[in-house]
Formats: sequence, structure tokens, C-alpha cells
Amino acid sequence: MTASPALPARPDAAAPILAVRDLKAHFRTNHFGVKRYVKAVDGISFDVRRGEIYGLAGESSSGKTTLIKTIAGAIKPPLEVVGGTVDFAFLPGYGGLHRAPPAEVARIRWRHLSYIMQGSMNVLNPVRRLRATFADFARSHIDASDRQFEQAVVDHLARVKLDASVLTAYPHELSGGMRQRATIALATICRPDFIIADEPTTALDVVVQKDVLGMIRGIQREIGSSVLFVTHDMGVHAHLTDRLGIMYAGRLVEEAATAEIFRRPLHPYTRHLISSLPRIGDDIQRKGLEGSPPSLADPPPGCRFHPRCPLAMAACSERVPDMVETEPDHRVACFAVNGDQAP
Amino acid sequence: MNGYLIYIVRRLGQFVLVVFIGINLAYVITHATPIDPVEQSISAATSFGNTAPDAIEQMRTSLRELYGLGGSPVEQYLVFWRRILRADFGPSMSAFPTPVSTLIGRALPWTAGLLMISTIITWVLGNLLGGLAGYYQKSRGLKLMGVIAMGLHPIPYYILALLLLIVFGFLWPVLPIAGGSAMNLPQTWTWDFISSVLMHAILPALSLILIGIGSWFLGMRSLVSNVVTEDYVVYAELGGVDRHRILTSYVMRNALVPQVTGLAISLGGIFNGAVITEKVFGYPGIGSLLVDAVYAGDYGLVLGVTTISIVGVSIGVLAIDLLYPLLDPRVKVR
Amino acid sequence: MNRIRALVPAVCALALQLFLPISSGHAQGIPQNIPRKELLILENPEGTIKNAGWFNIWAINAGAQSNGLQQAALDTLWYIDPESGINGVWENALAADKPQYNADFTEMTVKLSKGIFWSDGVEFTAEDVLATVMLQIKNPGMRYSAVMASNVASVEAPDPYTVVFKLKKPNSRFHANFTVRWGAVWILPKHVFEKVPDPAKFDFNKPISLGAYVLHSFDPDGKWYIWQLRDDWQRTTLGRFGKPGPKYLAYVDPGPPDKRVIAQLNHELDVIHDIAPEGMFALAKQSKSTRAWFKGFPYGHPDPTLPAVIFNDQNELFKNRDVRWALALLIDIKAVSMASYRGAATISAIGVPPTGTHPATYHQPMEEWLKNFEIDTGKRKIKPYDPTIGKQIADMLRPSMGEQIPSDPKEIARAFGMGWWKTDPQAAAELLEKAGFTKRGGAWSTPDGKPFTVRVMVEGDLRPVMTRAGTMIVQQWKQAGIDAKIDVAQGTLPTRRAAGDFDSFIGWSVETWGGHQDLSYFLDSWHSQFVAEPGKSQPQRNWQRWSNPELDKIIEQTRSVGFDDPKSIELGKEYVKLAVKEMPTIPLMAYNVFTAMDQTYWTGYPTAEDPYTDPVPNWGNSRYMFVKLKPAH
Amino acid sequence: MLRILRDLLRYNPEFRIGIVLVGFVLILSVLASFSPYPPDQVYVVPPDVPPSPTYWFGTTSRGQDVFWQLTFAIRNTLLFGGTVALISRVLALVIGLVSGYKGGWIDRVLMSINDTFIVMPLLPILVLFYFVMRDSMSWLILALIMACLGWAYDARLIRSVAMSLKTREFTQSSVFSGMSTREILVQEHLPYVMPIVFSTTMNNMVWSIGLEVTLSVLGFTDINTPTIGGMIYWANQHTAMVAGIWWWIAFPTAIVVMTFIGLFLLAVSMNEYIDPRSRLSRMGGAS
Repeated sequence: MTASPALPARPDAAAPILAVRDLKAHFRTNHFGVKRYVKAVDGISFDVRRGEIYGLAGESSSGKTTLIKTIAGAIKPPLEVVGGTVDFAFLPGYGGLHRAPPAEVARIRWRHLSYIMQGSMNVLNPVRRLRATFADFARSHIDASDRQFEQAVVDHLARVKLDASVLTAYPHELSGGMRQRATIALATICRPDFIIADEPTTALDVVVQKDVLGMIRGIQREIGSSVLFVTHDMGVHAHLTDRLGIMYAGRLVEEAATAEIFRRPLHPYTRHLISSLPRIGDDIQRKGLEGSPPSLADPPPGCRFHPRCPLAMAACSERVPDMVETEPDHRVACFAVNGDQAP
Repeated sequence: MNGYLIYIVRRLGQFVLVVFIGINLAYVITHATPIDPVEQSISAATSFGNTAPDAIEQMRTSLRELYGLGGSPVEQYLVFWRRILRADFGPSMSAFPTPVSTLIGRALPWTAGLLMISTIITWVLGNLLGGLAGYYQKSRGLKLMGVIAMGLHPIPYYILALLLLIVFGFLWPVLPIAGGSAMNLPQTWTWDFISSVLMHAILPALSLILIGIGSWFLGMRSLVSNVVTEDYVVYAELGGVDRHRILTSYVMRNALVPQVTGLAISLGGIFNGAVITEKVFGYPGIGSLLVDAVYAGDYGLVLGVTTISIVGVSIGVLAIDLLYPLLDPRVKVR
Repeated sequence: MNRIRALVPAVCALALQLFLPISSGHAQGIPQNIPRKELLILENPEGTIKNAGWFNIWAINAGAQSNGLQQAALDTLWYIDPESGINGVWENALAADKPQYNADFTEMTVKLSKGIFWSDGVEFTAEDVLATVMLQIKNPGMRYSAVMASNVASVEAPDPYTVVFKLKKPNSRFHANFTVRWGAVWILPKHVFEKVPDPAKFDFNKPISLGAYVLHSFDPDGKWYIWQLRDDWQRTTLGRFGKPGPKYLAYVDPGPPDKRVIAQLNHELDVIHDIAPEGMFALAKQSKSTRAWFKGFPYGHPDPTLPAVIFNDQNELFKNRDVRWALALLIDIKAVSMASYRGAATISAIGVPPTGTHPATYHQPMEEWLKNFEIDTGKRKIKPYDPTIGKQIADMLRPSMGEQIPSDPKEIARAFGMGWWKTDPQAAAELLEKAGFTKRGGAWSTPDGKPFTVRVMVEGDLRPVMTRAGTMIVQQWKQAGIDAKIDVAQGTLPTRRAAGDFDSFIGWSVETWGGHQDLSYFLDSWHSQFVAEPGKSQPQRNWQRWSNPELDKIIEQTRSVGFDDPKSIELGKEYVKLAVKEMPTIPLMAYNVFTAMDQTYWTGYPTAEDPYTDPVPNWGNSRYMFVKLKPAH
Repeated sequence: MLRILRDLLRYNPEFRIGIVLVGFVLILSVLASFSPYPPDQVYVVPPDVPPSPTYWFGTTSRGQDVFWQLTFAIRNTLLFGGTVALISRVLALVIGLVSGYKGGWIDRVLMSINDTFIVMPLLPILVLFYFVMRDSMSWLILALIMACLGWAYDARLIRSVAMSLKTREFTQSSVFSGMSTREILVQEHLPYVMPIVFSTTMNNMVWSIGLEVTLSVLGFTDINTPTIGGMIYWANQHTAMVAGIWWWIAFPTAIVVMTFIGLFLLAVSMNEYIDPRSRLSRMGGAS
């Protein structure tokens, strides 16, 4: 596996738990004559290190969800992986879940890789009590007697401040926050190495949200998992994540430690995202970006941000800027920041 | 649980109301028949014989008396309800003086047996195959099943039944085509009788299954193809939940909820009988009893069959409503 | 792939082997544990009997009649055969002799046969006859209560083998009640019924037989009845003809027509009561062993019944005989014969069925009169009768049916009938105009200016051939500009017929003994004394509600002459002439019944060559078939 | 509209097959107007002729051309099934949506009525109607009666969907945004129940046409108007099956099957077209 030139090998760090290289996942649809070729994920590379919470930010329809679906191996037509690799440390040698044999994938699911889904309102089977759902997902991965397993689940639920009685409940009998906490418990019961969390708090009200975020952090610390945390909410990222990647129109445009990004955003898009965060006592009308995110079916050439970019130059509409590590651990793809390194 | 109790009571009230309205409607409709049971009896009794015309009038009078057609409409109505409450439907007019309940009692086990078993088989097979076809949308075999189900579904039942009869009763005569059991076989619980009943039920049941499976199949297939896109199914797949478990407890279990309602109503409907099945296969049952009774203007018998059917279907609907919260816990008891 | 192909036949063979042993005993629709060689399987046209365990035939319509009960188990005084009879048309059964009337027909004396026993060993005597009469008079709700009560003043038995009926009023045909033509008043066992508190509510299960067969077993669901020959069959009225062939009789409900054909092709149904003509043709073509009344076309047995277009003569429109005649002249009987029977019909222009002894008694002698018969259309006189129609039908069929269509005029007349009315739209139009009808724009209007609408009521599925004839006649009337409509009254027909709630219908109000020339069997009921007020229920038979003083006179004269008196034939001819002139109903043809008989197991069925009785298996008369049947092998 | 049709035609094989089948049947029914023979006349052609170049579908034992007879039959049968389906769908939709959305005593009253209709056995009612109506029992009246008897089960189905829709957020937000009941039902809920309506329409037509055939077989039919059931009735009266006149039964049956397979395929492809999920992929949403 050769590393992309934009991402030099880092001999000093431990091997990353997830290494994504030049991943391309496209939607190819031909529906009633409307042919679409949507480059939802178009050449993305990044690493997630052991024990960190890696945030992924971007507007809706920037390709975040497609990216994590691809990583999680939930690839169903019309989505297809066109190129690149996804390597988990616990699933070496295949270059992605989608390429691994089903038995292997089944082995690692939940034990090593779990998932907290967007809109967890509907992720729990409505006609199944939680006890059965826990058994469905986790029983086969935990080598214990039934009673021990039950006890493990109850203990684990306590971590997310849920009473054992929720096990006998149906999902609809729980409040939104409880349901989300139950989902988190479900995703972490097997102490997985890697958790993918897709907008887990979006639908919750602010107080509950904070609570839930705290729990994710707490559990993550306790069991030492890595988390790939996706949300459009920069505020959440600021609270939670260790490192942050910014996506725009199917590509990663900037990546650095979260604090670094908030302190010194380099990419014009990142700057826009951060400056649009409200601050207390700030009554200045924020200047919005002009235009709207591009259609991924027909993206603009060169840097996809250039039609909306205040710093756009001639090269931006011609070539795609590479991710360049401008400072240690801080990568950005922008000609305005890195200069045009055209040959 | 208190809420559920109130719900049960309220629902039982509705059940009683529906049954009451239904039986009354049936009473009105059956009494609107233009067929005069007396005339029908006389015609049947004298159509071949040489009966003096002046004797006919006397017969009319005595039959009218015998059949209890005297009395004002209100009196007749009250007598009817008094009998119903004692589960007595009075005597049949076309088989006077045999009680209606005796006639129904003879026919009902055949009908109930055949229809209950074939309805359940149809339902199970249709939903199973339909569910599989919805889940494994690429399977060629299941696609073919879909086409066959689609093609069988609209064939007029009479034609299908007659075809089966010709194929298995004449061209390749391996199955009995008439009656509920072999002739001259005493109806006792011997192996001979039971196996004969089973053999005789194959063709009627097969015809009912073939014709009925399509709608369950198609319905279940489309239900399942909706359910598989639900978040909880996708999530379970991501969670590496056993595929078999996903298919049964996640996909089928959710898709089945509306199908169970259909099953209950079809099961209630078995009291209507299957007239054409009985006609084609000479199978004993309540359907031909009903049609005969309608012909004969025997509204006592019609009303008896109808009442049982109304109660049967109502119980089916009631059972579903009471069980629905168990089937679909989301439905809150009002 | 090849391996799979090789497997298919193997699997099929295996499946066959699995199937066959199980099915061998069950597949056939034949009774278990009874040697097929000793068993005659007949269709009971009553179908499934919903009250299967009821054998009390004397209760009104409570159970089955032709499930073998009246054919094999019961008996009565006399029989008149619809054909020529096994030993002459008249058969003295329980009676030792013909009925003896006194001079004014107020007393009838019957001598009974000796040595006849009930199946439980009790001897049949005059007491049984007395009980049959008195029990029904005492219990008014029974089948023959009314007939007995209205006729019998008293009945006595001077000795065990003599019965004397004293009648309330003169009746020269009282014995007809005890004379089987299809059915009659069956004799009941006194020693059984005298112990029953309410004979109308007694099921008579298991029945005691007076006939040669006893009940062996029956289906509680009413699909089949099996009767077994009595060991003492010699002590029944069939005894004198020798031992009946079949040891067992099974009367079954074989289901819809298609199935009856299949059952006979499978040799599981020896006698089919009736099927559609097409089914008969299919059987004749596919089964070498199937035999019908006629060896070839037209196959069916002509019942002594006369399907006709029966008008409601109380209806203003049909009160005028010119209108009735006009409608008759618009009918093309050849097309009706084709449509209803595919040509296999025996037509009749006059109001007597062309069956049994009737052609010789009525049709042939009256041919000349018919040829010269004239009607006045108002503009001219025409002779409507065409004596060649029977031949025309035969000629029409010969190209497709070939050899089996007879060419001998006598044979033609026997099979297809003689003449009928020539289709004459011109004369019909003149008659209608004479009656005050007008034709405007191709459509006829009644004298009061309304469209001339004629509904033709048929019984649909229950009488398929009548329905087919009716649709054809409607089509012909329509083509002539009459607003004719078919009116399917399946189920409601008996009620509507009795109430006179129809314009016209296809059915019969003429049925005769067949084997006897006396017409009073139906004619008596045509007397105007029995015609009901419009809207009221009509007593049986005179469905046309036709009142005619001349007819009344004929009927009254008939009542005063004896049953066998040749004068009654002359009176019958008077009736025929009157009915031709007045056309109260339009006679069409005999009711041909396609009784199909399978000769695989039994031979000796009644046929046109050996017309010893009627093969139609629901007739009480069909018992004589049993003694003539011989095993085929 | 035309564009939708073109798209469906070009890219959806199911729709293509469906349109061919239904088109064939429709053309056949339109041809009825050009029949050389009046539908109710018998013996206009030689009887019992097998299919041949002269008589494509053969002739009946009544001397009718099966092809032309079939054109009338399928036209009347489709009109019949369509009428029943249309009227009963409207009833089922209105009652199901209102009952499910409104709940409370309205729901209880409507469902009591609904359940009464569900529990009433059909056959005796239809036969008794037939007895009472006599020869004025035309297909239209039969269609109206059957429509009145055939909505109840589907109304219950739609009600249950409406009940679950009611708990969804978009309904709540519609309520808060001040939409009237009618607007919510028509604009918000109707699109969700349309697929059910489509599939129940199919079932309803199969049901009504099947029942028409059943009544015909039992002899309760208007034999003046040729329908599929009417054809089977007459074929049955002439024991066509055992007499070897298979074409009298095979062609009507084949046409009925074709009609329904065609309608089914159309419904499936239309559903796919209006399905929100598939609409999304057509519009090219990426995530």
C-alpha cells in the first residue's frame, strides 16, 4: 500500500487505525432517462489515529454521509466505489469492507467497528424490545453466559445513565434522548475499536445534546475507541473532536487538530464556516457566502469552491489543488494558501 | 394496563354494535327476498306429480302455518331475536322440520376445515415467498414466482378449478374429484376415513391456494421492499446482525403487521363458504347450502348462515384490534 | 445439465409410484368395499341433499325423493310407462288389477296383490293403504294431505286385500294419484307410522322398503345413497320379472355437467340424468361404451313434457289470439331447435308431446287437419302448417352429422318430429296490424302507442336448454321489430310463475303420461275454475291463465268418461284443435333429456330399439330398468 | 405528462410490457365498436370452428365469433371493474383518511360502519339484490352495489396508514403551520397512501371481476350483456371444456390474465416513478 504523496508516512506515530487513500465513491444512476454520475466522494485521503475522535464537517450534501457509508461498507447500488482504499487496522489486506469476504466483515462488525446512525429515531426495530435488539447486535460477539451478557448490558446502560428497565421497552416508549443514549450503548457494548457516528445529536434539543456528547466522550475515553464523528455543526466539533477534516463538494479541503482549525483556519471555506458561528454579544450581521454548494453531478472544474471563493484566482478554475501539509498536522488544499505549485 | 382494559371494553361495545347492526341488516335484506318459500316448496313437491289444483291452495295454507310465517312482522322479528339469543335459528323451511342449526352443523366442519387450512397455507406460503422475493430482489427463481403469482391471481377461479379437475381427475386421474371423502366410507375417526378426507381435500385446497397466493405474495413483496429501506434494517445490516435474523425479525416481522389483519378477515370469511369450490369439486360445505337456501327462499337458513358469518368475521376483526397493540407496539391504545 | 435431464423422468416415475398406491383406492369416485360389477351408479338430479337423513317422503319437501327412495325403496298401486312398458304400458304393481269405478265415479275399488312384504318382514295389506290415506288426511301438513282430504270421503278395507275409496265428488281419474308417472302417492308402512306422534316431523330413518331395494348406507352430507337388493326381492312387485341385475344401486350427485361427462368417461357414473347436447356429443364421440336413447343423433330421450312459449294470457297484450299467432309465425323452429338442442329436438306443432304413444294417437291422425288448417290474417287466409320441417331439420343436419341422421320419413318423424309453423313475417305483420299494432321505423307499437315489449322469462342455469331456446326466440322477435328481452329468473321463476308475474316464459304446462293417451293429467288443471285472479297465486299447471268456455266444456266431458274410454281420445283431439286455433301457448318440442348410459358394466338399458321404459333415472318408473339390466361381462 | 410517459416508455421495460399488454386489451375493447356482428345475436357464423385465419379466436357453439364477442366482453368487463374500483377507492380513501386522521368518536362511528360492511357476507346479498332487481340488474347497477360493498377493507388499511402518518413530524408541523384538515389530508397524506391505493385498485378489480365470473357461473348474470363472466357462463352451458371447444374459454381467460399482468406492471412502474425515494435518485441528490 503506497501512501499518497500528499500524506507522507509518519514513522513516529503508531500506525493509524483507519487509513483512507484516494477514495472515490460515485453514484451512477440511470433513472427514467435521467443519467446521473454523481461524484459524491472524489479522491479523499485521511487517517484516523488510535484513540482519537476525528471530526468530519461540511454542509449537507457535501458527501459526508456517502464517505462514511463507503467506509462502513454500506455500499448498495447506485453507489459504487470507483477507486481508492479503506484500511482498518483490524481488517488488514483487503483495502476496504466492500472488498473483504462477507465472513470477515461479519467478524469485525460491532466487535471492532460500530456505528451510530443519523436520525436514530428510526434505527431501532419498532417491534422489538431493546433486550432483543441488544442480543441481535452483540450477543454473538460476547463470550459469556446469558446472565452475564444481560448483566454486561445492564452495566453498560448504566454508563449512559439508563435504567435496566429500558430493556423491556419498545423504542417508541423512550424519549428521543433516551433512545439516542440507548443507541450509543448499543454501539459501544462490544467495546469496538472504531465507532462511526453520523450526526448522532442533530435531532436532539440542546440540553440533551450536550449530555449525549459528554457520554460519547466519556465512553470513548473509557474503552479507548477511535471515533469518526460526522456533523455539520461546528459547535459540536469544537466541543468534542480531537482532529477535524473539512469537506466540501465531495473533497477534503482542510484537516488539522480541532483547536488549530478553530484558531487558524486556512481554507477560505473553513474560515467561512468558523466565522459563521454565532458568538455571545456579537450582533454584527454575518456576511454569508454567495451562491450555493455545487451540484455533485456537474461540479465546477478545478477547485470546487472557486465560484464562491473570495480569493479565487485563475488557477483555481483550471486545476485541482492538492492537500499540502503546510504545517505539521495541518493540511489544506488551496492555491491561495499554498501558492500555485503548478509545474 | 388499565388503559388497555378500557380499550377492550370499548372495543367489545363496538363489536356488539357491529354484530347487532349486521344481523339486523341481514334480517331486512333476507326478508326482502321476492322468493316465497311456500311457493318454492310446493313447486318442488308437485312439479312432477299430478296434484289437483284445488288441493294446492290447502297446501299453501298449511305450509304457511307450518313454517311459522303467520304473525305480524314485529312479532316475527321478536321471535327471531329471542331465538338468536338462544343460538337457535329455528327450523329450515326448505328442509322442514330440520333445524337450521343441524344443517349448518353438518356443513360447517367441512367448510371450516378446508378453508381454514387452505387459507393459512396460502397466507404462510404467499407471505413467505413474497417476503423472500421482496428481500432477495435479484433472485431469478423468486422473480419467476412473482410472474407466476401475477399470472395465476386474475384467472377466473372457476376456470382454474375446472382445469385442475380435468388434469388430475381425467388426463392423469390420480386424485379424487368429488366429495369430501370416499363413498360408502363411514365417517368415523379411522385412518381410512382421515386419509380419504385428506386426499379429497388436495384438489380443492390446491385450487384455493393457487388462486389466493398471488395477492398475499404481491402484497408482501411490496411491503418488504419498503421495509428493507427502513433505517432499522440498514442499521441491523451495518451491525452485522445475522441475515436470517434480519429477514425474520426485522423485515418480515414489520411487513407482516398489515398482512395479519388481512388473515383475520379472511379467516372470518370462511363461514361464507366457497360456493364455486363446493360446486366444482362436489365438496360438502356451507356455500352451496347458502345458495340452495337463497334459491328456496329459505330465509331462516340464509339468516342462520349469514349470522354465523357475521359473528365469525366480527370476531376476526375484534381479535385483530385487540391483538394489534401486541403486533405493532407503536399503536397506542386510545 | 444432462444429469438433470436424466433425473426428471426418474423423479416423475417416483412421484407416480408415490401417488398411485395411495390413490388407487381413492381416486375413483366409486363406493368403497362394493364390487363394481354388482353396482349401478346413477345420477340423482336433485344434487346434494341438504337434509340427507330424511326419508319421510310424505312430509312436504323435507328431504330427497329421487335419491333412490321412490325408484327403489317405495311402491304404490299402479304404473303407467312413459314408453311402451316392460309388460304393456299399464302395470299393476301393489294392485292386483285395474281400478274399478262405480258408474258415477264416486267409488273406487282396488284389489291388492298378495304376498308382498315390507323389508322388515311385515306383510303389505290394505291397512297400509288405509293408513297412507287417513294419516295424511289427519295431518294436514303432509304432501298428499290436501289431495286426499279434498277427494276421499272415506276409505275402507272389507278384507286385507281390498280397498274401497268413497269419493266426495265424482272423479274418473282418482286412481291417477296412485299411479306412477315420475312419482305418485307412495304407500307408507302403517306399522311404523302408527307409532309416531307427529308423522310430519318423523325422519323415517332408516326407511323400511316396499320396493326391491333397502338402504345400505348414505352420505350424511347428501352426496350419495347406496341401496342394496333385498334377499327377499321375490316378495316385492319387481319379483315377477325375475331377479334385478344390480345388487347395489348408488344414487350420487356428480356435480356440474363437465364433471358428469368426465365421470362417465372414467366409468364412474353409469347413468347420467341429463347434460347439455354438446356434452352428449362429446361423450358419444369419446366413449365407445356410452349409449343414449337413440343410438345416434339426436340421442336424447323425449320426455312426455312439452316446452312451449307460455304467454300470460291475462296480460292485455296477449289476450288477442292474433297477437299470439303473430308471435308464433315469427319463430323459426329450425333455428330454435339448433340453438337449444343443436338440432337434437323433437318438434311438435300441437299441444301434445311428440313422445311415447302420442304421435300415433294424435300427431299422425291430425296431420291432414293441420295441413288444411287456415288462419285469417285480416288481409288473406293462409295455411301456416309446413309438414316438411322435421325433414328439413334432418336435411340440415345431415352434412355435418352424416350417416347417423335417418332418411326414412318414419324415423325422421320419430327423431325430429313432423311439421311446424312456417316462418311467415308477412303474415305475422298482417296479424299484428289486424290486432291494432302499428310498425313505425322498424319497431312495433301496441294499439295504445307504447313499444311492443315482450319479456321472455327463462330459468337460466337451472334449465339451460330452455334458456337457449328463449334467447333464440327473443332474437327472432327482435329482428321483426318487437322489443323482446330475455328475463333470467333463475331461482325466482317458480314464485313469479305462480303469481303470473311475467309476459311469457319458456316452460311447460303440458305433461302427459306418455304411454297413455289420456290428457287429463295436465288438461284438467286448465279448467277456468282454477285460474287465479291477476296478481294472485295460480294453482299448478295452467300457467298461461287461459280461460276458454269451449275448453271448459271439453274438460268437463272428459271428467265424465272413463280413463281408458276411446272417447277421451276424441276429446283430446278437440282440445288440440282448439289450442291450435287459439294458440294460448306456442308448443315447441319435446323436452329431450340427454340420459347417457355407460355399457361398460351393465347392458340392457332402455333405448329406442327396446323402449321398455324411460331411462331417465329420477323417474319412479325407472325401477323396471333394474330387472332388465345384465352385467356386461 | 408526456415527458413522464416518454421516460417511462424508454427506460422502464416493465412499463413497456405493461403498456403493450394493456394497449392490446384496450385496442381490443375499442374494436367492439367495429364488430360486424351485434353482440347478442347467435348463429351468425358457423358454430364450433377452431381458431383459423377466418375466425382468429374460433367460434362458439352458439355461432358467435369469439374474437368479436371478446371485444365486447372485455370492454364491458373493464368498464365494470373500473367503475367498481373507482367508486370504492374514493369511498375507501375518504373514509380511511378522515377516520385515521380525526380519530376519536368520528373514527369510532366510521369504523363501526366500516366493520359492518366488512362483516356482511357478500354472496347472499348480491344474489338477493339480483332477485329483487330482476332484469333491470345491469352491469352498472351491479358495479354500484359492489362498489358499495367493496371499500371497507381497504378503508381500514388506509386508516391504519393514516394513523401512523398522523404521528409523524411533518403532520405536526403542518398542523402548526395552520393547514386545514382537508389540506393536510389531500396535500400531505394522500401521496403516501397513493401506492396503497394503486395496489388495492388492482386487487379490487381482480376481486370484482372474479365475483362477476362467480355470479355468472352460478347463473346470476345479465346474459344480455357480454362480459367475461357472461362468456364463461355460455361456454359452461355448452360444456365447452369437455366438448373440446377450448378456445371459447382459453381466449377470455388469457385476455383477463393479460389485462391484469399489464395493469400490475403499470402500477409497479408508476409506483416506482412517484415513489419519493426513486424521485430523489432521479433528481440526483448525492447523500
